[in-house]
Amino acid sequence: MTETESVTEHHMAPEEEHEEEYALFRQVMADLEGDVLIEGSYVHKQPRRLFFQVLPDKLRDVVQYFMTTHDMWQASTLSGRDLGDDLQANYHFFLNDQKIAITLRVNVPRNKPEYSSITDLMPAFEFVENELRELFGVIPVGHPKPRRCELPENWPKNEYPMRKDWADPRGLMQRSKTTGPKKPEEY
Amino acid sequence: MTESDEPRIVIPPRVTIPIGPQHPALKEPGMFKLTVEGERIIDAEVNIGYNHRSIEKIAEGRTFLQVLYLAERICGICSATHNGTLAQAVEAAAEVEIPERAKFIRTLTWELERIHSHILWLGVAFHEVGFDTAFMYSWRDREVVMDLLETLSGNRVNYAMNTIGGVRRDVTDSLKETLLKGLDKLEERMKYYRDVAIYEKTFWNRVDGVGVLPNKIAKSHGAVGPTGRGSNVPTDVRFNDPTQAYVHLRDSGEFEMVLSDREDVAGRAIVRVVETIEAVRMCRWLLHNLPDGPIRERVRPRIQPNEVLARYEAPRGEVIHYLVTNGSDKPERWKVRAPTHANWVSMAYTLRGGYLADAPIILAAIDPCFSCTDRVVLVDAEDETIQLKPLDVLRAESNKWYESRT
Amino acid sequence: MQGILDGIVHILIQSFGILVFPGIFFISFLALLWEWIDRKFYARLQNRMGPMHTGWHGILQPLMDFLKLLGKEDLTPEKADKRSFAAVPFVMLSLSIILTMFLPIVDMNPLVPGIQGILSFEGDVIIVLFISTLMAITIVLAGYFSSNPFGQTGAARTGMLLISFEIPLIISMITPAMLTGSLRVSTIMNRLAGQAGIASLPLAYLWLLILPFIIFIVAIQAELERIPFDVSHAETEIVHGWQVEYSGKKLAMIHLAEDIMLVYAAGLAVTMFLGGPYLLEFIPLEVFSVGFASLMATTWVGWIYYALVFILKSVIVVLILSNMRTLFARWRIDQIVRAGWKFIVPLALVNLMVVQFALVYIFPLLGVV
Amino acid sequence: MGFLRKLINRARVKSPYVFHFNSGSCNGCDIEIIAALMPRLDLERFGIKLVGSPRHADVMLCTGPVTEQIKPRLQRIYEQMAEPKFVVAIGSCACSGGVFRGSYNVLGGVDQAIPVTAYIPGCPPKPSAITYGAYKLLEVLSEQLGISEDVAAEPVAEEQTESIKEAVEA
Repeated sequence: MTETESVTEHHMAPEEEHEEEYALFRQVMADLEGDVLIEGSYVHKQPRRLFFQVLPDKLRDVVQYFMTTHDMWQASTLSGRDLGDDLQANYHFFLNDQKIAITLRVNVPRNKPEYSSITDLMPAFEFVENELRELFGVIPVGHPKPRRCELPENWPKNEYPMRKDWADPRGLMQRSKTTGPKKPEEY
Repeated sequence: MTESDEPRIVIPPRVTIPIGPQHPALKEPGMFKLTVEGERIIDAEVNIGYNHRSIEKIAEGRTFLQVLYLAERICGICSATHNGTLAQAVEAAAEVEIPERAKFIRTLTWELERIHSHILWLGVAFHEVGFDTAFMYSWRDREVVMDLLETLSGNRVNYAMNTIGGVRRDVTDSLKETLLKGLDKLEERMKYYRDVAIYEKTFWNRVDGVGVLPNKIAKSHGAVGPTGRGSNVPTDVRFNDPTQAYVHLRDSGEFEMVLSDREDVAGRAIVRVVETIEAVRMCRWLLHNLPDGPIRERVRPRIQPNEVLARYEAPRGEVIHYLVTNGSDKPERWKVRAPTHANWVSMAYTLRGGYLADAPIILAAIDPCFSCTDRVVLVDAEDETIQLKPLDVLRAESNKWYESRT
Repeated sequence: MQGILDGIVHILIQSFGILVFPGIFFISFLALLWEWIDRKFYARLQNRMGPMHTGWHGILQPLMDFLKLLGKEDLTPEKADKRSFAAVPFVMLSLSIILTMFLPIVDMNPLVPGIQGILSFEGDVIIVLFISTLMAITIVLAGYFSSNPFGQTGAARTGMLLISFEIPLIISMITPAMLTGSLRVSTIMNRLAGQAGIASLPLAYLWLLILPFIIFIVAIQAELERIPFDVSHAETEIVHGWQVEYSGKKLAMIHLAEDIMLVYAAGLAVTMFLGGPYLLEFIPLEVFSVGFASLMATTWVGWIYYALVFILKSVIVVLILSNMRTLFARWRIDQIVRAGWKFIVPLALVNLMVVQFALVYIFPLLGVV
Repeated sequence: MGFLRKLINRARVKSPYVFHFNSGSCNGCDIEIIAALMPRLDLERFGIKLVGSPRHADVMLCTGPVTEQIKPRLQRIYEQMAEPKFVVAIGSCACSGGVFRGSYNVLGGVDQAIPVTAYIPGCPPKPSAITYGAYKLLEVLSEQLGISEDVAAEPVAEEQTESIKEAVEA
């Protein structure tokens, strides 16, 4: 993926028909000046979707702000992304009162993919943060229960299969294409 | 016998009981380590990942249309859910508006699926508490809705109704009649099961006050779907963030979110049963108000770069598809969050302090769906053939066949 | 000489009785038949067909299950106590067979008036109750010897069932004993049925048997560990409970022992409350009754007749027990214990008091003795 | 002994206890297996009974591609079963890996982990297909075990011809 594409991925919404979203967006941007980057934060064309780019060390503050100010309790999920140089964690929330889905994004550098976990604030993220650590190698520091979640027990430590550059060193993807029964002694 | 000076306190031994990965209460692999003292559960630990099929990774190598079929196979029970939600996500990314009729038919499939899934759950719940007669009866009546789905889509489980830009099959007038007739029967039967679930004393005793999930905990632990609604948490995407024909359903004012403040398994059961009756009414409304028009819109295979968060209320709760496109015909990143995944955390909470005998019904109460949870993504239509041939061989053979024809 | 010959004939008849006709073979046959009836009735009530393709309407299905299990590999888990683990199925099977020996099915001994069981002596009610308790204890041992968490949980639950439902079972069986003034199964049955030269009881006494019969049916369902009391081998909770580690021949024996226990349970209900294998004798025609009974007692026609009546009555009890299985959800163990101690046991005690009161005060007052 | 052996062989065909194992399937096949045991088709007609413990089972019904993590469990449970034992792969995924081929966590087909006796393809196979597959398995088993005068075949064949007749008449 090239630089230009990653920019055009953001489809800003027009002001009309998105008044509620813009009102919330402006309020948040004003309240969180310094914690949230303007670049990467926008109101999406799809109705009721807001995206915020958060600084990695400010994530806990931002989540706490949303929880206190906007009564945000519905934690949806967390999805990882591989952007090339950076790895990204997308926290998806839903504000039940305004009925708006917000996404908080954290970019962490590939060589030191760490940021502080928010599982102690919102227990709902226990499994997904573990999953992010396993599949992308992004480490939520301070996670209360770090453990194996999705991958098999014998999975090597330094392999993160969802990263784009994971090249399947052990031929696992090819192996799954074999068919037909084995000989009795091979089992 | 000598009398000891100090009274000894006897603590029952702590036994760790593994439930799973294979256990008759779970039709799917998942592992719950329950630490029990006598019959009381002291601690519960959820261990998943037995079903991890790396669907998200496979999807990155497939085109959108292929991923659509793969999405269907994330979960066999809510196949229309993932299939439809992905189609919705791709349409949103391509910024295409699909015809009204397609929206209605898509919603109809979803609601019929909800009926089938809830009856399935009801049967499983009866089975978990050893009420096999009601289990058999409810699954017998589930065949009615399975038949309706089969006549509608041609398949019993993986419906493949949705495609990018609309739906694949139309609802004819005669089919409409059949559906309406079947819905009448279903409504009658569901009212009967509602009464069974509420007034059958032995069943009620097993679910009343069991697996209590207080409203506050449900909120902080992110419970969704009937699990959350059974604890009076108003999370229902159909009303909070409607898409497709749900906008019309909500605007018609005839339907409301089903909530229960019982906070236990009984509450979840009631929410599910009442929701099924609501779903039958919704189906009927959709059929009566079905607009005319085309059922499909053409969408170009290459989707512009975009990022989309598609949500839908599956039978088990909120499904989220986070789709990032990059201008090619393959997804850049596709994340699926199935509802069960959100309910694990709260379930471990509800297990603690309960009886061992209640563990199966508590587990079943969230309607766990491990296959949704342990992520997957990808599909080969050719593999549906019966022969056990590698894909490459098949491809070579098909090439030869075409060569021989020309 | 004549005495010795008589003795040999007596021994032959006795051993035929023990081994073949009302004994082991016949009981095993009934056990498999009862299982078929149970399964079939259960399936029909659930809108299914049940076994269909093994013999006539699947009548050979239980036999085939048994034979198949006999032909399977016998596995013993590593951690289990090997000898005890292997011994338990044999103990269960033999105990259950001994239990059925006490049931009076046909007239084995023409010298004694009335129908007697193969084993019959004064005070055998106590032995029967003792052995049926022993059965439950064997099950507890079976669970513990398998060294499996599910097995041990199942064993503990069987113990809980034992302490809460054995007492109402015993009390419910005391009522017929009190009414007849005997602790011998055969005498109780003969007196209740008013047969074999023993003075018959007034009909008013029979009203007192209704409540203990209901208690008995509930308690025996718990003794047999069937729904709603199947906590100790609940499939969805603890897999198969105490049976989880058994396979092959041992499992076949356990299944057979369970089926024989069903024969015993139904037979005991028939014997203690429903008048045993007597049917036509209830018709209050003195001449007919006496002549009929003496005819039946002396010929082989009598054996077949009594066996058929016994089967008929037992089937009714089996159907009642099967019906109970379909009607309820499984109870939780604490609910069972609570129901047992809060409801069934007090009911049984009240019943005991009512019977005693009626026997001592009310019946003499009314003039029925 | 020949007679007894024959009897036991027939008993094997007549009363298979099945045991259901999900090795990473999408649930579709699982619910269809349960549906086959339900009133409409009722596999118990053939003496098939669903049991919960591998120790009691004769036939293991496997659904789904075998994931890396479930593989050791699958093999262990297969070892726990008592001889003679059979494995039936139900659904496309269990037969060959199905749509999940190319995944890093899937072995592709149950036969990659344990020997399989019968394959029932379909995504998912209909309950009637599962019933038919189970019946076919019994038929093949009865042939293998040397009971050529198959008793299981007759009533089913009659029923089928009857239903075909009815369909033709209607």
